[in-house]
Amino acid sequence: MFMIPVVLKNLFSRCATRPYPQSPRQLFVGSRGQLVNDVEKCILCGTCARTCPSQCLTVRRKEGLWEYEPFACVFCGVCVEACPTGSLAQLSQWRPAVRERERVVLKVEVKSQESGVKSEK
Amino acid sequence: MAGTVIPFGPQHPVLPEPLHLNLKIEDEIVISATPAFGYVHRGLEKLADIRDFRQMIQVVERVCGICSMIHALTYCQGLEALMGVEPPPRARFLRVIWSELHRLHSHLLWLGLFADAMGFESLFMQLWKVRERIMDINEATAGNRVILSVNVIGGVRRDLDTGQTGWILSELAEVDKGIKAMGRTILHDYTVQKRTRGKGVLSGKQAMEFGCVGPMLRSCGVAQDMRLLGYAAYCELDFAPVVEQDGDCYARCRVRFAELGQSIDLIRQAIGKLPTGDISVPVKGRPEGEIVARAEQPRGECLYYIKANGGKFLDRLRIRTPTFANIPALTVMLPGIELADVPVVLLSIDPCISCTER
Amino acid sequence: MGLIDKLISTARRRSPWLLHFDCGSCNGCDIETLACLTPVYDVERFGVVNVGNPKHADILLVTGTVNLRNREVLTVLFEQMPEPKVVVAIGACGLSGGIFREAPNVVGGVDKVIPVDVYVPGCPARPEAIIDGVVLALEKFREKSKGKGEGK
Amino acid sequence: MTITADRIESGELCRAVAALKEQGCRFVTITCVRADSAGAEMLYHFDRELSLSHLRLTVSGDEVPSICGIYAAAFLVENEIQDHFGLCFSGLIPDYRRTLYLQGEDSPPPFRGPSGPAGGQ
Repeated sequence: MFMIPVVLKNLFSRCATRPYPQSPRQLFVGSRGQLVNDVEKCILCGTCARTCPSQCLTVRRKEGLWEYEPFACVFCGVCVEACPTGSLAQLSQWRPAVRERERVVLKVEVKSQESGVKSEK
Repeated sequence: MAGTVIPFGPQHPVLPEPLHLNLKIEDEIVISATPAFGYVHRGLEKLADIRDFRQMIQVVERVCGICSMIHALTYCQGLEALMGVEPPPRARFLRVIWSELHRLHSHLLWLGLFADAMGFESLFMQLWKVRERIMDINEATAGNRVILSVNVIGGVRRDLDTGQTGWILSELAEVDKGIKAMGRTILHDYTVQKRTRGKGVLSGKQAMEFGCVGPMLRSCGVAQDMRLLGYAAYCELDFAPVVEQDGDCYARCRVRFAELGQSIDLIRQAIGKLPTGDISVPVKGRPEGEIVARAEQPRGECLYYIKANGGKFLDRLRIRTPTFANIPALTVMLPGIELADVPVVLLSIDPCISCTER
Repeated sequence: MGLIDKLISTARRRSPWLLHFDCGSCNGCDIETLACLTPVYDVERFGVVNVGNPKHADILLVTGTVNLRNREVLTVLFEQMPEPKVVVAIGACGLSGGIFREAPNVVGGVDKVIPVDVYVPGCPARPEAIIDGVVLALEKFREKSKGKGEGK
Repeated sequence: MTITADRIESGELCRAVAALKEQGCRFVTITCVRADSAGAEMLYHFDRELSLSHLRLTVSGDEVPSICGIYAAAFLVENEIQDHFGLCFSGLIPDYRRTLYLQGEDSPPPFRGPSGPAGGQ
């Protein structure tokens, strides 16, 4: 019974639904989204790999590889804060849903700039 | 038909989480209930052996997604006490703000699910609509909707500026309006009263014997609230525990509803008194010794036992969550009620199975 | 085959029914999945209905890590769903075991037990990401139901 | 920093717990800590008017007396300790026989070994 005024009010007020796929909403500044590494700034120090609570980062200095498992990442942002050169950043955009397993492997050469992203099954 | 056993769960429409109950019923009346667990068990206390004590903050946050902030808060407070660190005043007030935001969203979530268990779907939808504003505040202030990850040992990771605090206050005013509009429905509606009054009654003495915590205990006349311990900045804020006397599902509903208003009030107080200064202090060294830390979660008292040996890894981390303490009381609340009321009584303890099993 | 089969297949594509199973998650992804059903995100505008019975469901949403006990429940639910069916794993835990993947009672991601078609990363995954995942799952569902029709 | 707790023997446990119940204490929980490879240490926590009191019990064998008869709510935590530590509580009702979380005899108790990274699997 007491619900009727609320229901009537809803009927005549603006639509509460966010029309998501049609017009996506701008995310808030500082939202913790995708993790990206700027290979030009990365010095392969391995601080991110040591601090990551989920241990989803691997730094292989010898091969010059920075590896990231997005499927195990918990998007806490601890690595971003720990990064001494500011090469890691979190975009204000969530990581999209995918149909295949992925793994990010970045080739980092401290001097020259060569990079490649590959998806592995 | 003496003693038919009906399995309830683990996958059940009213339960968002897998809990299994073996209900022994006679006619339509439950005569005994045995809970069975293990569907959500991960064994994360053992992770303390391979994750260092700072990484464990993110792990304990994921004990439960609904009260994650307070899990991390309890853990950090325990370690701060062990390491002799005093978080700065601003951090303590910010912790209160985020804790109370978590309490608000958890109670709104529960009221919604509870309404859904009664079959009152429009109320569920309406409450969750109001709740989205809290989620927005969480995201705008901490960067994530559910798991905030704001705590570190020695303070917090994010700060609020004056624009944000003003926006939080205006959003809270809207939330307050939304809750007040629903208040009459939740507390006085004929349907709700019929489904909840006199169901799953627990006396104060029984509740103490079964070690109930939080709203369960407060709904049967025991004024116990861990926030009275004065952790974070609760010692500087003005509040009194919400207490009801009846001990039935309706009383629990009333307690949680009243706590919504209390949380809004506490956030307003905390924002009003928010001191300036640093938000964290640098922490050096490693913890040593053993300690018990407690805090009040939306569902009640949460207890962390931490034993450290001065190394990188903790010796032992033990988490006693509120639902773990509340579940034994189900074995006395369920017998004697009708089978159709089982979902309502079960939800009235606000079960959080991922907390219970960790 | 007949007209009725075609009708049913079209109806299932246009209005997929979801089954949500919490496989041992921390509740974070569960409440975000539930939030998708509530007014602010409202997936029902796409004809998606949340059902409790696996025999009515077309898409299975799984959140959380798989452990030794719920592995059986998950397999049973998956087997009870009618063909064609699509599985969506939600959240870091559902994808790989997430932060818990080294815990003693954790088997790992959902795809160690049942085949997963769509992965939704995030901890917890945002409602928008879950909607994206459901949309991807629908595409997959279309492909699968076409493949099934040709197979006959 | 250590917790101040009364040390008791397993023979006196039930009497000490019953005395605390007489005083109107609320049973909070039991914490089990594996001391060495052989023994374990049990901490019983009780709350009264927001202040905690503790009992400390050192267990040398595998058998611990259950306090279920005094505080019925202890059944859950005692079953959990059976699962995790492989101890055995005498007089425990209902006894899940290590199947509360795990698969009974098939799965080894995870906390059995000494703690620390070397002992963890």
